[in-house]
This record gives sequence, C-alpha cells and structure tokens, in this order.
Amino acid sequence: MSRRYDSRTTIFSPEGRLYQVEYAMEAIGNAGSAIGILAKDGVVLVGEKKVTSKLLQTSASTEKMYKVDDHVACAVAGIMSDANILINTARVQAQRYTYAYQEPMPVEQLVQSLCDTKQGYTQYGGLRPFGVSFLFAGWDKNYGFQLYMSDPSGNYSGWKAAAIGANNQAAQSMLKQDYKDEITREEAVQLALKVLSKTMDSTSLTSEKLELAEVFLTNGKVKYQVCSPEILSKLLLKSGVTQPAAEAS
Amino acid sequence: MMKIDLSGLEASAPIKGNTVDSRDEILGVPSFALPTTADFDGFQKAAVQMVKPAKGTTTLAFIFKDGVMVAADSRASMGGYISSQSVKKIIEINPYMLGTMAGGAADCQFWHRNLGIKCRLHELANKRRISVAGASKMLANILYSYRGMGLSVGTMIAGWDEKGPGLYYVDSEGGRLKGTRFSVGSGSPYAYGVLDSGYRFDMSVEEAAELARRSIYHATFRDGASGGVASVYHVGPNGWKKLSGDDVGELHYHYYPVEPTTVEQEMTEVAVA
Amino acid sequence: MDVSLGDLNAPHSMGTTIIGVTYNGGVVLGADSRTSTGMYVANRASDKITQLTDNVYVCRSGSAADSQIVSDYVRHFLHQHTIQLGQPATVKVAANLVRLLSYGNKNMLQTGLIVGGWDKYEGGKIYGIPLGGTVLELPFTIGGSGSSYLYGFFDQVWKEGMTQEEAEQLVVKAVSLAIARDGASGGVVRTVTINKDGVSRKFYPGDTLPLWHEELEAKDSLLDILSTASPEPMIS
Amino acid sequence: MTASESMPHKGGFSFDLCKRNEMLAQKGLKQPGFLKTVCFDLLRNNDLGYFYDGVILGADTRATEGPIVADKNCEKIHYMAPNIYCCGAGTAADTEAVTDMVSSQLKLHRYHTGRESRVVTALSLLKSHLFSYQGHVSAALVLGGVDVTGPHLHTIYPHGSTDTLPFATMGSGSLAAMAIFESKYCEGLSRDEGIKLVAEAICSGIFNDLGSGSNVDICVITKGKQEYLRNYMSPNPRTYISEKGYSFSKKTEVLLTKITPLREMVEVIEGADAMEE
Amino acid sequence: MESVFGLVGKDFAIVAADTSAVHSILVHKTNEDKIMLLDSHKLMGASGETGDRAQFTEYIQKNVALYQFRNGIPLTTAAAANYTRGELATALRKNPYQVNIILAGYDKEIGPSIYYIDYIASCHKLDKAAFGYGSYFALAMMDRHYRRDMTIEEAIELVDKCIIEIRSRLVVAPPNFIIKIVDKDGAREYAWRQSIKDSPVPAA
Amino acid sequence: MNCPLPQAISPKSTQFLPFYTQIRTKSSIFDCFLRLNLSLMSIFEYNGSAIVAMVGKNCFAIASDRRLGVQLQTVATDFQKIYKMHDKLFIGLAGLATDAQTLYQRLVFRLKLYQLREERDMKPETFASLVSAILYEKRFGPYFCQPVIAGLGDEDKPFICTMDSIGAKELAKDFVVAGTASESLYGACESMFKPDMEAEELFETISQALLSSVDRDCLSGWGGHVYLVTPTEVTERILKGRMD
Repeated sequence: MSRRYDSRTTIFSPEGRLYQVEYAMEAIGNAGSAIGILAKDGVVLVGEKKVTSKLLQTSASTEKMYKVDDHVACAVAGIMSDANILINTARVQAQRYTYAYQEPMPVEQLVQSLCDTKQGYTQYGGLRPFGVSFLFAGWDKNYGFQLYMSDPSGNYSGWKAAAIGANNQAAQSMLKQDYKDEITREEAVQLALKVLSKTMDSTSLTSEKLELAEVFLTNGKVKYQVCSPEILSKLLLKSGVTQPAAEAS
Repeated sequence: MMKIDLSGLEASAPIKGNTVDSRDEILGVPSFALPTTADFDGFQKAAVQMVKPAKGTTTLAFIFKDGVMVAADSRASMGGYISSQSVKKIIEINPYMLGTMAGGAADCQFWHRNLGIKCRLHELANKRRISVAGASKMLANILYSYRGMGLSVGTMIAGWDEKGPGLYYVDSEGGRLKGTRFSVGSGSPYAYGVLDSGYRFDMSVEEAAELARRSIYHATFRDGASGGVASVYHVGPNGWKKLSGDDVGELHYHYYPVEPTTVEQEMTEVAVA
Repeated sequence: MDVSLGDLNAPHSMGTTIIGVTYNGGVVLGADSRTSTGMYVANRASDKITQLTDNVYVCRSGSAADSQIVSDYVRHFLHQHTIQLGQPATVKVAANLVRLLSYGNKNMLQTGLIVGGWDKYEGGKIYGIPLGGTVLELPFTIGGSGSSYLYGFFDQVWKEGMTQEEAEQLVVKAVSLAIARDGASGGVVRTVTINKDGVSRKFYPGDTLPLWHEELEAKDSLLDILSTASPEPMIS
Repeated sequence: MTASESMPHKGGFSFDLCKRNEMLAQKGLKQPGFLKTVCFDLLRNNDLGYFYDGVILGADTRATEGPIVADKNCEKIHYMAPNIYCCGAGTAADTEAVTDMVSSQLKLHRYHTGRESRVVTALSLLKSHLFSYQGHVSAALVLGGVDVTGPHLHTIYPHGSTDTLPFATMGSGSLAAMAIFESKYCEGLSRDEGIKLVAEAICSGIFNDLGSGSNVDICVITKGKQEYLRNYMSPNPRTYISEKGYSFSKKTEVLLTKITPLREMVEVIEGADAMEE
Repeated sequence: MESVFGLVGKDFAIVAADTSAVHSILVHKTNEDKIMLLDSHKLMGASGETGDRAQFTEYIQKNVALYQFRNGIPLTTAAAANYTRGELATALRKNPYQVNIILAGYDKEIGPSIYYIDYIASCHKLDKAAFGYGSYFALAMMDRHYRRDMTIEEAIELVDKCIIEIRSRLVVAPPNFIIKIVDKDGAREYAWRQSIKDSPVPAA
Repeated sequence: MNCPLPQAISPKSTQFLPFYTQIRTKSSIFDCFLRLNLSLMSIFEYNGSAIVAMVGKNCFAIASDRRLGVQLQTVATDFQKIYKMHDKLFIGLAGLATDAQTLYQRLVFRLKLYQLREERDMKPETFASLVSAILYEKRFGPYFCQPVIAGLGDEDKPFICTMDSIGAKELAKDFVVAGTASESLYGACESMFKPDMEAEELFETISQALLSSVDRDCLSGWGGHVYLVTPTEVTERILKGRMD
C-alpha cells in the first residue's frame, strides 16, 4: 500500500516517512563498515575494504578514506560514485571559504554545508538522495579535534565514537561500552581495530582488507596520515586481532 | 657716480641680450633664444614635461641659537630610475652663504652660481657683504622674471650677516619667504614630521646636526625619490662648515640596529618527488 | 624598430581595381592582384575573383577579411540553396544574398563587391554591391580605388552587345589603365569569363600589360641582375 | 560566499576587470604593453613537385617587451598537427593561445573523422576566431603543412583575412626576408636548397630588423614526415663570456636565515615501536 | 584631506581619524565618526568618498555580524581583513569603491593587530599605518617615535604629536580627530581632539 | 641718484610674449597636492617590485625586494612577494599588489583542488600552464601582474619561467626577471650568471644581482628576500639592503 508513496523522493508517506531516504540508509548498511574514534590527541578512522582483488588498479590510494582539506578527512560508507561527487563538493566548499577568509574552514561549518547539499535532495529537485554516509574527522582552532557523522537525510551530529556501514549498530554498542573519555590516539587505534574485527564477518583480518587514517598535530600543525600496510599489520598483531602465527606473512 | 647694474631687474633682458655690447656678457642676465613656435603655450607645457624634474629630493634648513643648520639628500631620479646617488644639493654660493637645490638641477646650479657672482660684485661695489635678505631678493626677482617659462627651482638661501643668521625660501613660482624652519622637496612632509617634533631654538650644534641628519634619514626611508647621502652643513658667524656626509644605508642600521638571528630549523615531510 | 614604413599591422586591405562587364552571351569579370597592408604590398599576385557557384563569381575589394568572410558565407548559403532548389542558383539570388549580408552589417563591413555570372533565365548579369549594401543590376560596373580613374574611359568606350573577345580586351585594357594610375592596384590582371558554355579564367602577367603615357619599359630590373650574377649567400 | 570563484568557467574571455582598469587609466596610470614576438617567419613550398614536395617553415627566436629583449630563444613555430605547423608573429600570448586552441580542435576533429588533418581546416578555424575578435586578438600567423591534397601555405592576418602564396613572410622582419625571396626564389628548389634559402632569408631579417634576432629555427614538412630543426643556426652566440665570471669577495650580509629540511615521507615504524612497550 | 592612522601597542591597537565631512571646499560637519565598530573586538577606520565609505563599511559590518550569528564564533582579525580585501577586490571590478581602510582588532592568542587595506584592495599587516594627506606627516613621526611595546599613554602622546603636526603643516588640515582603542576588553572610543566645537545639541 | 625701486614689470616684458597668456590658473590647493603624485607612472609601477629567479646545479633560487609602496611613498618594508605553492614550487608576483594577492589566492584555490584530486604535488611545468591560462582568460581586462615561477620538476630538475600580464610563457635555462627594476636586473643577471652554480654560490650571485639592481630603482628595494631550494632543503634568507 505504501508502494505508491516511495517513487517521489520528496513526498512523505502517511506514516510520515521519506522512503527513498530510508532505502538509501539501507543501501549503506550493505557497504563496508567504517569506525571513527575521537581521542584527546587526535581522531582515528578505520574502514573495511570491500574490494581487495589485486588486479584492481585504483587511481586513489585509498578506497574508504579521503582527504577533504589539510585539516579535515572523511571515511565513506555507501555508493562510491555518489561519494566522489559529495567529496568534490566538500573540497570546493572548503577552498571557497579559504579563498574568502584566508584561513582553514571550521570543521562543523564544512560538515553543515555538505549536509545542506544532501538535504536539498530530500526536499526539491525530484532527484534521488545520495546513498552515502560520512564520518568527518578534523581539527580547528575553535573546538580542537572533532568527529561528525552525516547520513543521506542531510542530518549530522558530533560523536566521540561512531560507526557507519555494515553492522554499525553492533559496532556502535561495542564502542559505547569500551570508549572512555581520556582515550589516547594509540588506544583509540587498538579499540577501533578490535571493534572492526568483531563486526567484520571475515575470519582472519589482514591489512589488505583494512584502511586506517589518523588526524593529529605535529609541531603545532594539523596532519592527515594514512597508515601503510606494514604498520597496519603490526598494529593488528599488537591488538591481538590476528594470531601470531600469521606474522610470517 | 656708481651706476648700479639694473640689468638683472630688466625682466625683458632676455630679448635684448643680443644687442647689448660685450661688457654685459658677464653682467647681463644671459639671454636664451626663444622657441619660434605659434603655440608657445603648448610647446611650453611639452618642454616642461620633457625636462620636468621629478621634484624628488629632500632638503631642509633651520635657524637655531648657533646659526643655521642646512641638510640635504643626494639622490637624483627620473621617474622610477635613479640617475645618481651623489648629487651635491647644497651649493656653496660663497664662504658665508649656502643655497639648497630642489627641482631642476641645472636651473638651481646655474642660478646659484650666477647669484654668487652678483653677491661678489655687490661686495666689491659696497665694501661689505650682501645681507641674506638682499641676496635672496635678487634671486627671487630673477626667477620671477622667468615666471611661467618652465624654470623649476625650490631653494633655500641660508647665510650669516650683520643681523645674524638668515634663512629664506625662494621658488620659481616667485615665492620668497623669510623663516626659521623650511623643508623642500617630495620628502619634505616626512622631514617636517621629525624636524618639528625635535626642534628647539637653544640646541647645541651637535644636537642640531643630529636632528637635521635624522630628519633627512626619515625622509629617505619613506620617500622613494630621496636617498644616497645625508650631508649636513652649519653656517656660523664666520661662514659655513660641512659637518657630515653619511650614507643613509648605514644610518638606518645605526638608528635601528638588527643582529642576524640564528638559524631556525623546521621539519616538514614531503612525498619524495 | 621602425614600423612606420608600411605600418605592418595596418589591416590587410585590397586597394584594387575590379570590373564586371556584360557582353552578348555572358559576362567578363576582371581584377588586379595587389593586396597591401599599409604601404607594403603583402601579396602581389592575389586572386580577387572568387567562385560562389559554378556559374556565379564575385570580385572583392576593400577589407580583405570582410570580403573573404562575406564570400565564404554566401558560398555556404548558395550551396544549400542550390541543393534545395535542385538546379543552379540564379545570379540575382547570389547578388541578393550578398546584399543581405552587406546591408545587415553595414557599420561593421568595409567591402565593395561585384557579383557576376550566367544563368539560363536571364543570361549574363552583373550586380554591383557598394559599401552601403545597395544592390544595382548594371550592364557594367567598376569598383575599388582604381575605378575612379576608369569612369571617363568607360563612358567613352562602352557599347552594348560586344563579342566575348572585345569584352575581354576591354577589361584588360581598363585594368592596366587603372594599374598605371592607382598606387593601390598592380601586379597581374586576372579575368573570368562566364557564359552558357561555362567558365574560363585568363591570366595576364604584369610585364605583358600595355604601357601608357610616360610609363617606362621594365629593363635590367634588380631581379634579373641578381639571378644572373648569383653572389655567394650572406650566411657563411 | 563568493560563488563566482569556484563555478567551472565556461571558457572564453572574462571582461570583468575592464571597468577597474579603465578607472585606473583615468587616474593617469598608463596601461602597459605586452610581450611581442616581432619575429618574422617565412615559408616556401614548391607545388610543382619535381624533386621535392613540401613546406619549409622558418623563424627567428627573439621575443621583445617594448625595447627590451625578453626572451632570446623562444619558440615561434607552433605544433598544430603532425603534418601542420604554424608560425606566429604579433602578441606572443595571442599567437600561443590561438594556436593551442586550434591545435586541440584539430585533434578532436582527427578523433572524430579518423583522418589526417587538412591545412584548410586549420585555416578556417583560425580565420573565424580572429575575425570574430576584429583584430583585437593580434596574431599574424603563417600556416604551413602537407596534407592529402598536397603542400599548402597560407598567411592569416589579425583581422581574419588570409592569403595563399608560394612563399610568404610575416612580422617586422618580413620586408628584409621578402627581399631575399623576391631575388632568389624559383620553382623546383630541392630540399637543401630550400632550407639554405630560408635560412638566408631569416638571417637577413635577424641582422637588418631590430625586432628579430638570436637564432634560426627551421621546420621541414613533407608527406608523412616533419623535422623540427630547433636552433638550426645560431649566428649570434654570446660574445662576452667571461671565463672566471663573477666572484663576490664581500659576501652579502644576511639578517635572518631559516632552513626547512625536506625529508622523504618518514616511516611510521619508529612510531609503531614506541607503542610496543 | 582626510587622514586615518593607526598603530599597535603592547596589548592594544589605536586608530585615529579626522572627523570632518567635506564636500569640495565646504565642510558639512566636523564631528563625523569615521571609525566604525566592526564587532566587539574590531575597529574599522575608513577614509574616502563619503558615499562609498558609509556603504561599504556597513556592508562589511553586517556580513561580519551575519557570520557570527550563523556560526556562533566571531571572525579573527586576519579573516575579517582578508574578507574585506576580497569584497573590495571583487566590488572593484563592478563599480570601484574609493575607500581606504585601517582595520584594527584584538584576538585572544594573537593579541592586537592592524591591517592596511587601500582602495584597490592591496592588504598588508603592519605595526603602524596611515592614509590620506595626513599620512605624509604621521608616518615620519611614527617612524621616529614608535616602539612595539609602547604603553597606552605613550601611544596617545605619539598620536597627539601626529595630530599637532598635521594641524600645523597640512594646509587643509581637518580641525577635529577621534581616537578609538581596542584591547582585550573590546573596542571603544578613547578620546576626541577638537579644535572647533559645535554648539552642543542635547542628544535626541 | 637713488637706486630706482625695481619698477613694476615693464609692459614690454609681457609684450614679447604676446601669445602667452599671462593669467596663470591660480593653482588651487588641490592642484599643488596633485603635484606630489606623479601620475605619469604605469600601473605596473604603482606599488613597485623586483623579482629574479636563477637556476643552479639541480637547485634554484628566487629572490624579491620587500617594498610595498604607493607610488613614491613607502608603506611597508616587509611585503611578501614570493609565495610557496608547495615545498618545491615557488611563485614570485611582480606588479600591482592587489592583483598579485588576488592571483595568488586563486592559484592556491586551483592548486589545492588539484593536489586533493591527484594526491600528488603539481609539477612546475603544469603549474606554469595553469597560471598562463588564468592570465589569458582576462586577455581584454588583464591582471597587472607579472609572475615568475620557479620549481623542481621530475628528478629534481630545476624549472624557471616568467610571463607577461596576459600569460605569454617564456621559459629560460638561466634566469628570469620581472618588476620595475627588470631592466637593471637583465643587465646584472646577464653578466653575473654562470651555468651550474652550486647552491651557496647561486645564493651569492642572485643576492648581488638583486641588491645591485634595486639600488638603481626608486620603487623597489628596502631589503631583499631570497629562497634557495635544493632537493633536500629550502633556505630562506632576508638580505640587508639599502633602506632608501
């Protein structure tokens, strides 16, 4: 009966729901999961790579992690083609702000402007919403390190730790138990890897299936750094996620 | 009866110059051939534009208890190009009188030298040195007679006579002002800034010299058309004496010393090219 | 560097003498071949009689750029018109298209044109289209800076119903007369004769043109001396 | 937010600074001139085709900014297509921009038609662009190439008019070069004779015309082959080479030094060990 | 004939401007306040065409305020200066504003700073800056007596010296000046220097 | 016989200049002030600048003066004219300061987006084309700004180039100059430059060339700013120059 209401993306159904937005969230549910944890000296983003065939030649070095500006990075869950459009919009918004004010764009304003774009697709234009959720990790001089999560509805919220993509509820509740306020960046990495290994159904976790990126400060300047596979496998080892036997690989 | 040579006052001297006998050659006002052109006014403007000296310079002079302090920079510029950094802008008219140069270098040098001749003749005729007022009046009248013909002079006549130190400002628009403190040239507002705030009548010669030098330095710092050397002269009861000629390049680091700071290390990573 | 000699960046223009005459059976178009930028002869053998269709040609004078662009557009329109019509276009249509362009852009175009051709309805026709964009159907017409020297000559020598030979001779004679007097015209004479049998182009080299009052014979010109003596080239 | 900044520009010229520049001009500030390549270049081809069938382009290599020689070895023979080259005189920026633009249009056209570009295509594209800007884009070009219909040579003037000639010269040195051509050109020159004549004509321009100078570039285009002989001749080498050059005894006084070492991407390994204990 | 100048002291910045509104040879008003409060901790002294000055400075003020409402945090002085420069540069293409601006501000960590933005939109951070014919006199005076760590009293004394110098040497010297100051407690009016007083009108 | 007072200008004197109108327009207050700003300067000379870049043995140096002036008045002596686009790419912008600043900000905008999308730094040759395109786009209402680009390209091969205000690229193997002191710089560089200089000697040569040239130009100078870039480090130095 409600079938009639979900063809138009901008029309509420009798129960007051925007089906297209919910379907978009559903699509994201099947995408690789991503976890973000806010530590006191940095923000950690971890993502599960779905595509691991070695024949694939990607232009971008990472599948899930994208640098939006020197001080803001994001992890993506959902339809990658949609994500690329939005990431480009975000990058242009950030540069436009820097052009006008000659200083980096506050992270919340960037997230807000991107969510406004997303929200537009749920109210006018008659186009389908973007099937993408983001985890924004960044730093600015007003509020220090920040972690935001945004979903296809165009809504965003600040988090201490958050998960998107496959089994994000499970991951979210695990994070809730283990997260403690003054967590350091190293501990956050351990936690994120642990949570991700549980939510990912694959048996043994190796560095090809994962991506890890961190936003932190070095001598006063914000730095976005993607972790190399070797270091990632060491970290996995350390966090006890992979059995020591596998260390010969 | 002595016949005072009035030719200097004859404004029309330039045209009758060629008919006068040779005696007048040195005495008379030298005559310049006038351009035979219909549109004299137009030519005039063009001539001025062509030879237009950017009044790029800074000169100053002031009277204080021990006499007159005169100072000037030494840069000559044409538009953006510095043609010279070593122009003597303080002209020694005679051992008791100095003139400063602003505006056309040729105009100033020529007419100051001419004024020197006139003053010497005055001394020979009247057996006493000409007063500063008289000398400056002579120059003013000559310049006035050429008014509108494109002469460009902005000069100060400083000297010492029976009435003590004298300072007059004379310019090619015919102006002649008696005063105690003047600055002329594109750098003059900057010089005035420092001069006015530091001036006191009862300064010693060293203090006055320092104030003059400091004013010239500040003008050269801010004004692109002034620079080179700040030369300072002092006119006292027995004539002028050149006190100093310091290069403003060094003066700056003397007034605002700067020690080279140590090497700062800063680490940045970059993807190897 | 002194660019005043010939002012090399002056617009590329054709001082030009152009003529179009009708005779019984067709038309003859004639023109000189000098194109100059300022006082420098940029092209001493240019072709000012350009084809519009198989049976219609146009003589160009004035600004080279403007005249080229007008003839290009008209050739393009005529081509499409001929396809739609299914038969060759008449000279009148061609002339009218030129007029539309010339009149429509009168404050931008600086070009005088003479359209001439043969069609089966009206036979040989000549149309003159001066700067303002008016179109005049005439038995003969002359244009370009050299034409001012030819008005008297044509009024005296023109007669209707000439033979092809007479018409061609008349055109060559007229252009050479104009070349003698007009500094902006020169080089060679080109003619195009259009009649029911088709089109024939003729070329009259500059040194074979008849000379007129007080013109000197070309003898031991620099070109001959140089080519015979062939001094060693300047680059060692 | 200044939305205008990031919109992908739809191409073409933007005139929005004109009003400001006009205001500055009214305040008496003169508009400056642009870099000119007042070079001359000349080509010849011989379409009778006895021994040799092709086009030779030549150019000097001096670019001037008013009276100052801004570039002593600039390239004025622009690539248009594998078989078509074009020499530019006039405002350097215009010649470069218009040849780049048309060369890219030709490439797209080659993809579209799958055939070798024709000189007349390039000619019409250049001609219409220049005409539409009524000579304000001041590029005087000489277009030469060999295509399926044989060798072609055209000159294009800034107002958009074109000539088709067996030999042509452009730029301020064109008079000097034309003199050489008028006296020595004849049909049926071989490839080497042609190159020698072209070089000689360019040298006459280099030595007699103030706007031209430095070296001679030659480009020979024949069916299926083109050779771009960059600095084919360098008749004006530097004459004042001081062996020992300058050595400055009194070193420049430095007020502040800041050294920023650039090291490769530092490995995080140490970081990892730190976490070990 | 208008003069605006400013300088940075130990933990404050001072902007002084003449207060005469002039139209060719007529003085409409001698107490026109040309230094505007951009926000709580920013001053914007502007000189130039009366129309342009008022229009442009208010335009900037409103936009800076909008930014603060929308984002909850005020712009830093550097950001405000660059924003102003950007607006002036883009506006300059349509109808050029004849407005020269000295923007003074105080930021928590950075402290006081002043920015010199001229009417064709070149912008530079300085310790001492001046516009208008008065600048010729004020600049030399400030060069001579300025020190980075001046106290407020010393700075005001220097400003007074400049005003006296302008009054004595500038033929068309404006009679009255207003001095405003910005430090950690915010931007406020410091003092007037008036040589001509209007008859007092009870504030409406 | 008393000395006659200098009689009023005899009518004769005005007579001989019949066609010259004696009435001088009373130079109003404002005119005599206008005299101060020499308005016959070109727009390039409004702020004054001097920039030079030189190539050494797989290193390069780029230097500029430090003056920001408004015609003859010096406003600031620490004005930044050389901008770092990334660790191995610098650009010096001579000419009108406002256009230099606007152009720099637009270049950073385009360069940042390029870096984000390509995940690598832009090569100097590519950057030169970007600058040329941005300038040529304003062909009929240009930015009055002459860029000097210097960078290390592939395998740290030094690349320098300059352009006029509408983007006519001019590559050079030895040195490029720009600004109001460019004519003196041409002379200085032409004589002082030697190919394949080591970094320290290159720094010495470029500093001497810059300082000797700006001393002949009213509108540029007031100190020097030199960036010396080798594959391993960037050395930034402030030179002590004449401040007049």
